[in-house]
Amino acid sequence: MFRKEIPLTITFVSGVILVFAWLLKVPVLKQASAELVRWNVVVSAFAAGLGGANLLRIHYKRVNTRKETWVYSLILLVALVCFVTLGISTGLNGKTYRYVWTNLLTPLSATTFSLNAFWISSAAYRAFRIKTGEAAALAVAAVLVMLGRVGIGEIIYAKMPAIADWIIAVPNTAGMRGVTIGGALGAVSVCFRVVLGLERSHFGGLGE
Amino acid sequence: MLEAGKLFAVLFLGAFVIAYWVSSAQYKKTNKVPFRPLAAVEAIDEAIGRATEMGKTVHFTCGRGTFDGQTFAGLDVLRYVARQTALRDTTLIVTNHRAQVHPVTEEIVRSAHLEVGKADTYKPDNVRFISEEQQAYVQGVYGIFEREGVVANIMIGWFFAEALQLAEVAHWVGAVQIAGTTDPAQVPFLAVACDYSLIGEEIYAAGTYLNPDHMKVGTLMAQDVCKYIVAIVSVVGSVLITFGNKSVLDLLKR
Amino acid sequence: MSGDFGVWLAAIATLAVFSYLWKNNPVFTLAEHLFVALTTGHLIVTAYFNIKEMAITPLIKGSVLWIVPIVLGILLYARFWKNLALYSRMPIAFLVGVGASLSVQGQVDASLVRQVTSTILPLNNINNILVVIGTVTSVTFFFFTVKAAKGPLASIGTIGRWMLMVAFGAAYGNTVMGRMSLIIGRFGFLMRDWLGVIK
Amino acid sequence: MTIWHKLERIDRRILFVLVALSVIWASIRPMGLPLSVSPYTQMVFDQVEKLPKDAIVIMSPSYSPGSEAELLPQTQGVAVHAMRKGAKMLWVSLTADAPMYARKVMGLLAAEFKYEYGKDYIILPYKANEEASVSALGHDIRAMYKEDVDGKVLDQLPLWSRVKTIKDVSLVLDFDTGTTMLTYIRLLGAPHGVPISGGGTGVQVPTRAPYIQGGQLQGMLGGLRGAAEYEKLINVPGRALAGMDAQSLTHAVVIIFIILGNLGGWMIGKSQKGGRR
Repeated sequence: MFRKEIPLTITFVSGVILVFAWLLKVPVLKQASAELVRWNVVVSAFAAGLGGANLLRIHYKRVNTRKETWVYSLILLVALVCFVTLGISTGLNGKTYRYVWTNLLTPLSATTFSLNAFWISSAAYRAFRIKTGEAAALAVAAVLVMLGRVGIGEIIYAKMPAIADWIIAVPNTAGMRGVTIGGALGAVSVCFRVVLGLERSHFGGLGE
Repeated sequence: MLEAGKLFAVLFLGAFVIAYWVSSAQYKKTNKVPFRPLAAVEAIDEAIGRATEMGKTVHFTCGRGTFDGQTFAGLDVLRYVARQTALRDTTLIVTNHRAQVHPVTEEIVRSAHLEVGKADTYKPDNVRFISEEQQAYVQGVYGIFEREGVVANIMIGWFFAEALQLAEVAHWVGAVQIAGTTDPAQVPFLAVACDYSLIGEEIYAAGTYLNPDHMKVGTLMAQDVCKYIVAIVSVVGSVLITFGNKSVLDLLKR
Repeated sequence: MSGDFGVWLAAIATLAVFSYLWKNNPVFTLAEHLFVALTTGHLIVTAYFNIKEMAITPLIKGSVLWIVPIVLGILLYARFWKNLALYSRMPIAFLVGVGASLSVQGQVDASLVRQVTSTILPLNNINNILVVIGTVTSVTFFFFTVKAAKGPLASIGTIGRWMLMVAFGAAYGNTVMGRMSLIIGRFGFLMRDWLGVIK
Repeated sequence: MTIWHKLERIDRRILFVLVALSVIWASIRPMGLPLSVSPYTQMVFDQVEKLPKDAIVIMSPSYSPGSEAELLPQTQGVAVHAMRKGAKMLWVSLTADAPMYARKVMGLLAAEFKYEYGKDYIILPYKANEEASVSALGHDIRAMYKEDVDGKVLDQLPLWSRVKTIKDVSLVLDFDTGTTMLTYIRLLGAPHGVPISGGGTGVQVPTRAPYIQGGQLQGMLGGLRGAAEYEKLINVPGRALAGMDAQSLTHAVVIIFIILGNLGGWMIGKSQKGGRR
């Protein structure tokens, strides 16, 4: 029962309450749904510990078996434990906590993200090869919009920003809308199966 | 009783359910549907085969979503990938961005091993939570790409900027890539940087192609019916409004 | 050049990540492990305070219902004990139910009804006509359960594909700028705050 | 290997070095290339411009350090404008870093505009789970928050007494890199009729265009350019305007590489065809 019936019922009931609360003007349902959504925040928060536990286990094992990268794993473990202890004892606004945040996490995150500037350049270089008509459409649209976005494009041709804006506003809007609508249909379809318990991939097939 | 602006949603969902009902019953009887071939789906076997031959690793991720449609689509594909890799004794590393999705992927990989009778080859350490911070997740996956011999990279789910970050680096380490998302901002990057991409709604079809049953095929056919509805409503609505008749627009807003 | 230790730390972290552009190296690997550790640490700390403030405090103050999500949350950990593992399906089932339902609401409201509404345009100028045709053809590009079409339906599919290609190219080109902004920001930090060579 | 083969397969690191050099060069010697204002930027400006005095706006800096290069200048530009109009600000935090940016922006600007904490602006704490948080904001904002980011009881702050429901908010300005703006549109804009505007990265502009045309989103700033345009509109030149020159150079490098790659490919294709004949 705990394998199948109860989990499927929980999914069904919570899902259906939310869907009806969304569609109908029934105050009780609205309250229930708001409550469920708040619970969701709390249950999700509990999941954080699962992630932490997984990291701890994998890296503890590596240190224990002296696998190649074990030194890094040791550093990871120490940093994780220290940071959690620090955070819980001094709070998110603790001085040292903020210091690590600002001077280590912020630059690490910002710089890793900024590598994207290089990736987008190299991907454009290797992939925008005009071999078919469709590939040409892709590459030409990309180059025109790039030119329209920067001053250099305006020097080449004063109407470049207008061209770029038109490509974004008309063909791009239409194409992306197709993707968005299709995506919505797919999401409705899979969620329909999930709420009704027809789709059980997320329980690994319920171990049946 | 009905919330304002929800009439169309209700009618639409109703049409979806009816279309599902009819189509799945029909499929149950005939067991035949002319699926449009999707190269990216066919490439999944190829990519896993390549990893098997080389004795290397397959990497899978279902992205950064919590439990939403795209994540479910990714999990559905994972079920197939996990079964195939288990069958062929190929290493599969699953990385997770969301702590809440992590236990679910673990369960899928574990039961895939059970299903094909290879419980002994299941390694829980190959399903990994990395980080809920986007860039830390990216770096963690880079580490796996670099150190664990990834030759096939499958990414299906909700992706943001990391779509390109992962795809481009996977390309460098020499991995075949199959990726898909419905986020319109990221679809272009996957389409450009990956060997095979699933565009938008195709990610939902992928799971049905790989693990077909009458319920999934039914919903897939219902999706197609809904696309006809969308097309007809848009065209008829536009033609009517050109002549000053707003009835379709009003219906949508009721 | 800056004399602040924090700035130096940030600069070293920045350079460690940039070093990956050349190739993978031990400094980058170190940064990777630290980064994963600290962000997951932060996740746990945030979760701790969220649980405390959102659930435990109201529970103590008498909102008894909060016991439900707390119990569900704790049950997530049942999976670590073989004979209890099944119970951990309940919280997952809850998260799945709420998540799937929120997903439907969002998709139907914002991505479906609104997008269709926005597509209904008076066909009295070329842009509107293109948007309607483009949207319809790109939606029909996604048919799955029909055989490869011939005749008019095939050409609709072709227009749809072209629409998508132009859309993707445009979106790609439009993003380059945002990505470049990121290195402008990082280089700005290195040159301004660390080295002090620009203002 | 001919020159065409080389052009077709240039080592990515050469491209990387050139992109990096372009940024460094433009930062040291800015050129001041021209810049026009896009309609979407103008829409955001108009929304803020028409705010009545003492209107309450939600400012929501929903980004993380990775994208602050683009979004912080946007937030700053819009905040300057809103403060000129005398708008009261509720800084809502949907990401863990949001309070940091709220503090950063107000730290820079509060004194200049004589803004007082609690009276003119409040910084609300971060709550995990964006969907749930925004939904709760719409349903019952007062139940959602009891304390501010520093744990002060909100009921003691004068501005908070003016906030009864979400209807008291005239405008939501979200600066996001992911989904928060869509979440606002879906869970605040659609059900409660609060206008949503703000900014995002350049990537998001095309995907948000349908929402702007559909009237669900009141314009948006796109990336650094959007920030630069806003700086131009409010006449406060800052970092964003300076960064636009670097943009021009790096874009030129990428386009030249695309052309070179294609040139190599074509020439190789041509010679192979010739050979077969």
